Amino acid sequence: MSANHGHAFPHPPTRSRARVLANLPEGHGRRLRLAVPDWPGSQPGQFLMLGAGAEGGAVRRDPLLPRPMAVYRELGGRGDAADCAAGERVIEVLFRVVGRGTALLADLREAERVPLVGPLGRGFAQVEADPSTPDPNATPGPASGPAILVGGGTGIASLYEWARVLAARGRAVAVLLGARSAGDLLGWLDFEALGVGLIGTTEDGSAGVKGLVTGPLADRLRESVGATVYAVGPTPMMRACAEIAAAHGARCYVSLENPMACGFGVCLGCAAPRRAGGFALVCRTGPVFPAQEIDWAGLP
Amino acid sequence: MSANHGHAFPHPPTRSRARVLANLPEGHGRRLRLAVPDWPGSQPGQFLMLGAGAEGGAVRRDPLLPRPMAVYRELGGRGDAADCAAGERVIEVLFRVVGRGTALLADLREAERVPLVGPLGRGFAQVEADPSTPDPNATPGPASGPAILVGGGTGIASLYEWARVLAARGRAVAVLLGARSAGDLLGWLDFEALGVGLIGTTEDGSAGVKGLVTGPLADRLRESVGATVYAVGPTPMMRACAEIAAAHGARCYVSLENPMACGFGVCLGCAAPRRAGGFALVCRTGPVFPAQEIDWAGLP
Amino acid sequence: MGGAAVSGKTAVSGADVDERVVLAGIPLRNAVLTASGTFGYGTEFAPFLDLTRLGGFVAKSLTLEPRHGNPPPRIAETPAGMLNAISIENVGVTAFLEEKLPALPEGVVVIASAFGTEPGLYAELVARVTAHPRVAGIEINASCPHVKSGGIEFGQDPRLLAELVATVRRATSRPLLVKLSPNVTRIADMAKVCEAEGADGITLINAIQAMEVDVERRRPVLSNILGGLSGPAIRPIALRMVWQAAQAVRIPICGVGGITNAEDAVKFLLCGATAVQVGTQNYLDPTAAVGIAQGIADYARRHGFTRVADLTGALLSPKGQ
Amino acid sequence: MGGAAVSGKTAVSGADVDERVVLAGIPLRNAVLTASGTFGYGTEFAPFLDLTRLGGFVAKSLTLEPRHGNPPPRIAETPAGMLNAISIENVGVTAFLEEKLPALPEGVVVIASAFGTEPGLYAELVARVTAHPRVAGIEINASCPHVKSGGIEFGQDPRLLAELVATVRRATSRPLLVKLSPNVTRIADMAKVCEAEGADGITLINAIQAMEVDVERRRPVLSNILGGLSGPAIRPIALRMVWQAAQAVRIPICGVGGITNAEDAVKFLLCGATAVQVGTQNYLDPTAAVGIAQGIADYARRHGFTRVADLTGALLSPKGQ
Ligand SMILES: Cc1cc2nc3c(=O)[nH]c(=O)nc-3n(C[C@H](O)[C@H](O)[C@H](O)COP(=O)(O)OP(=O)(O)OC[C@H]3O[C@@H](n4cnc5c(N)ncnc54)[C@H](O)[C@@H]3O)c2cc1C
Ligand SMILES: Cc1cc2nc3c(=O)[nH]c(=O)nc-3n(C[C@H](O)[C@H](O)[C@H](O)COP(=O)(O)OP(=O)(O)OC[C@H]3O[C@@H](n4cnc5c(N)ncnc54)[C@H](O)[C@@H]3O)c2cc1C
Ligand SMILES: Cc1cc2nc3c(=O)[nH]c(=O)nc-3n(C[C@H](O)[C@H](O)[C@H](O)COP(=O)(O)O)c2cc1C
Ligand SMILES: Cc1cc2nc3c(=O)[nH]c(=O)nc-3n(C[C@H](O)[C@H](O)[C@H](O)COP(=O)(O)O)c2cc1C
Ligand code: FES
Ligand code: FES
Repeated sequence: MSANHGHAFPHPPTRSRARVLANLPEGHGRRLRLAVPDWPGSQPGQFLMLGAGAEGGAVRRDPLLPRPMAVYRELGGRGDAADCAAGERVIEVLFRVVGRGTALLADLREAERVPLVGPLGRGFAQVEADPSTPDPNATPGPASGPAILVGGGTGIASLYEWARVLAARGRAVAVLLGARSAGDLLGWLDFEALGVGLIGTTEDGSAGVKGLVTGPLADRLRESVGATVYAVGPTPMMRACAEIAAAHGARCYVSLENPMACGFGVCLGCAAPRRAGGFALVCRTGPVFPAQEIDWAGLP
Repeated sequence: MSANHGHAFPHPPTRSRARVLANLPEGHGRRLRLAVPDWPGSQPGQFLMLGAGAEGGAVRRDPLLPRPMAVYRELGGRGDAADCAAGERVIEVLFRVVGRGTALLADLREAERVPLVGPLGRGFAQVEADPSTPDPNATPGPASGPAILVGGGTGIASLYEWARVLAARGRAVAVLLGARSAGDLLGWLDFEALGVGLIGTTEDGSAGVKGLVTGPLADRLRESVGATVYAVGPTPMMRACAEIAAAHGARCYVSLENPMACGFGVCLGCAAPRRAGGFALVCRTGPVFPAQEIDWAGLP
Repeated sequence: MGGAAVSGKTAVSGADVDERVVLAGIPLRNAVLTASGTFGYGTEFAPFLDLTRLGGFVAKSLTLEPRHGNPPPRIAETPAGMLNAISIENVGVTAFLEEKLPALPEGVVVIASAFGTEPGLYAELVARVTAHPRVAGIEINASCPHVKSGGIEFGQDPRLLAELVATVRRATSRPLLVKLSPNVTRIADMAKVCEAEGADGITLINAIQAMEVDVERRRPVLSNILGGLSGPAIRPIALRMVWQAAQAVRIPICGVGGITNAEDAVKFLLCGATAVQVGTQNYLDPTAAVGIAQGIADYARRHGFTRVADLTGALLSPKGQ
Repeated sequence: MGGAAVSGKTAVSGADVDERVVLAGIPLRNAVLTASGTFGYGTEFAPFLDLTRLGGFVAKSLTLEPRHGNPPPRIAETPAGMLNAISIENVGVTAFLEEKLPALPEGVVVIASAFGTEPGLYAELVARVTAHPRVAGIEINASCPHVKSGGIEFGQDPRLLAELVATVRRATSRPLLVKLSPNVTRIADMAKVCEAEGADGITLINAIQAMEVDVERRRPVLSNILGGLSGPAIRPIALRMVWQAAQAVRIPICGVGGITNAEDAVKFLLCGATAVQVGTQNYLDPTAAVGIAQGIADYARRHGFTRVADLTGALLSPKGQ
């Protein structure tokens, strides 16, 4: 059921027609740079809903629904590729083509418009400060120990801003990025530029350590005291991270990627089962959740 | 009911994925140049079915149906804008944006693909040689007197090849093109280059004679003996042309533009009421018809 | 095929056209409401639009007790549409009256939607809602297509429907709309039942029962197997049912199903609807309803109507064009 | 939402997968037929494909006498779909048997479709068609949604339907499919009637009754006002009905409605269809059916099925993923 969180929208979301500044290949994925009119700024871990394809010469009603995408980066008032009109702000989205919607996003060309609603959901800081279910094992409120950010596949896109903010706050930050192969380590150079501890793993060994990202996570947790894990990626990966964190007594937050129709808490389509029973709306109470809140077996 | 004409397909139609060579503004309309694999060549007055928009990164099921368009010009094995692969032939289509399908066609970009089925229907020569209902007032078979081609709006696009062929055959050809204003006289320069007698009319007087194209038609018919009128344009215009032709004892052919789903005689959606009762399929028995066959009042 | 776009042709505002309509006794500032289950409890849309600019909204269907819905997946995308199998997840009538309604700004027209597994439960809920001054009217959801022991039976069986409407009617004197199931052989028969049992109006249609399959997993996409189809795909079916019902009854009809823009909305009005509800389109564009109301007024002006209310049933016959 | 694309992943041909299915006693070389009213009399497609590569085709519905259809407009485009109100325009059974059938190449599986306003007229037509050796089977169209005195009553009323099927059954010993109307409350009940009265199989669904309006003219787009909705928009509804009917009867089901590619077709097979029919998609791509058959074989191979026939009903439950 939709809990009515007073803080659900740190910045109230807006609906706008984003302008495509650039749509660049990014390894096996794409990097989409958008100028968004009236973008109010987002919190690390928030997302947006992007129309499935450009607003062309005519309305096309198929595919119908917008697609949720993490706000990868906020570039502020100015992009690399083009200047910005007054009131526009520049953000980036990283994605992979997995179906029709993302294929149409990959087709977007410079200067085309795409409908956008956002920022949406509750980011890392907000959930940490006000988890929907207080973690009985931990003091609520912002964590202060080392932060271990674990990204798998396109989940990487949800972590960049959080890594940046934590590093700026002076937290010890380690970023562990895992993917199938080198081309799937989206955003790698941006993370490198942050100057945080960065480890990459690939399943095929084409870059970084060969294997799953959970290996380095366990290593790190053995070495750290009072660490908090922030894991975003495929469900099995997040579940494994949550178990490893629990085994080491570390707090763990995850960010779920259930299919969504609206993104702002009204269709009730994105429900995730809670361990305590009932459901939480991923788009509204999440997408970030304390890992122990999630009934992993009940996720599709 | 679909008459089963042995000559329905002078060249059997093919289904292919046409390649966009150019999509150029043409007055208030567009000129689309396509490289069509396996295009067998068409007869003047035939048409094709074009998918409503490019084959993009993903199938989009809305708008659903292909759009009928006259084959404006055959450019043979080579276009102005790009070279052609083996087996491809270049054709042009002229159109105006009137709804979603044509808006998406206007969005087509160079190198994009668009599904195409054609050539379809029976052209002028074929209907003249084998009208579905023999004209009791005229000897069947190709006409020999002066040819007066009357085009209104986008109907102009159906006449260029016919004008070219007739002129090449040595027939006396007059082309009368009418439109709302100068920018709607699509293909004007191409017609000029044919060296046929050419008169333009515009409703706003921005080019040629101010007024409707039916004025010059009546003038011509008064001066000609044994003329045949070929009129393509909005229904009221064709109906008026047919009446003027009949008043002068001239034969008249028209080309109807009923909405179509298939274009090759199976959906039965394009039926036009016959004066003799029953219906004719515009896509199969037409689109060219002897004007006196049509029950004008029964057209939508 | 289809007409030209409706909106954007006139720069003039709708001030000269009277946009007001009266739906089942509820005065609305314009003919555009938002549909139950697609507009939450209203407050979710406050960041996007001024709620008082809506004709009104129908809140998520309520049950007497708070209710959890189906396990995920609950939604699936289909050609020009979507499936849902939420199963009337809601906060319950108490939280609705005590928390949700008071959170709404003054001047917002709220229609409560009632759901239950027995007529008596509907009636109890309706009685509670009736007492609240902020509730402008009540819509009973006789049509939820995916709760096994719920709405589908009421809306599909004329006798059950008659019993339901009669029971609820006794429980309230407030404007009462019955939202019908589209999964029936003859919608006109169901509309007549509602009229005979004293409903003030009819809302149609709810989502159409449908199914989607994930071929890679070889499983139904929805945990519930079946779900309700909504969105543009169903618009021609909804339009047909509104037209058929409008031929059969005199009580007002609220048209719902696949409305994405003013042109779509006008079609429902012309076919006999007094007002419309925007559903799935709210997910794509949370500001949609306000623009649609404006576009209807523009259409009315361009076609020489001084009152939007006069568009209701103003369809001409197909002959004599 | 939706699975990945089915076709194009394997370069290997379908030779190792047995593509044959038996539909209502008719052996087919593959599971893909084309639907009545969308494939003419077959010859229209000869320029585009080798007709013998189809599982088969269902010819345009026939009446005893040649029949003119409705005045234009007869079609309209709708979101991801189209409306038609053709009204069973056809050459009549005599011309079909004497001109259309002989024009087809050897080896094409032809299913004749019968239509009539009374059971006796259906039976008379079916008896005539039965005698022709080129007719592999008969589909009776109990479902045409736009002829006032025609199909809609048979397919919508269980008693009328029983009488129709029983009467036609007595007139032929050839494979008999009944094509049902989707405009009913419970499709499973109608399927059971067909099974009880001796039909060899069921085809579903026909187009869904619907309507479109031209707001600029303020008129229905179709001269007939109502028409049948077909195309991708209706696929989730068709799939649901096939699944419901498959739960209710043991006779084979031929699935139709919105199929555009192999993935769509596989969904119908998994839900319990023995074969499928491609309809509206033929207008967009007259070669579609052959590619779909190939794509089904590819799917079967990738999923470890050696026979396409084994896909029928191979849907797993939504739980235990
Ligand atoms: C809060 C949130 C943030 C996200 N951020 C990103 C991001 O930054 N970058 C990115 O690439 N993707 C992100 N996703 C996932 C992205 O939304 C999906 O990949 C996308 O919606 C798929 O759309 P499609 O039309 O291409 O695929 P579809 O045709 O809809 O589906 C294709 C395949 O993808 C699967 N799929 C569909 N939706 C999802 C989903 N929500 N999550 C996972 N798999 C899905 C389907 O089951 C199917 O197998 C995010 C999702 C959520 C909910
Ligand atoms: C044989 C034939 C040849 C044609 N040749 C050409 C051509 O060479 N150039 C060209 O520009 N157009 C041509 N047309 C007309 C063209 O097909 C339509 O303009 C087009 O299909 C409209 O599609 P749309 O999606 O843009 O408009 P829609 O949204 O489908 O319709 C927009 C408006 O156009 C009207 N309309 C729809 N279909 C037609 C139609 N077939 N004829 C007239 N009005 C229609 C509608 O009633 C509506 O008012 C031809 C039509 C036929 C049948
Ligand atoms: C996710 C979702 C949830 C819905 N929940 C309800 C509901 O609780 N009560 C109800 O009467 N209708 C509900 N509906 C149906 C809508 O109110 C509406 O009747 C239907 O979606 C058709 O309109 P549309 O095509 O504009 O969406 C729901 C629809 C959707 C998509
Ligand atoms: C233009 C048109 C004409 C049709 N004519 C018939 C018909 O004569 N007999 C019949 O049984 N079905 C007829 N149908 C229905 C189709 O066979 C099919 O059941 C329906 O279109 C759904 O399938 P689809 O979505 O793949 O088109 C017709 C459909 C269309 C679009
Ligand atoms: S996507 Fe979460 S409620 Fe709609
Ligand atoms: S368009 Fe003429 S029969 Fe289909």
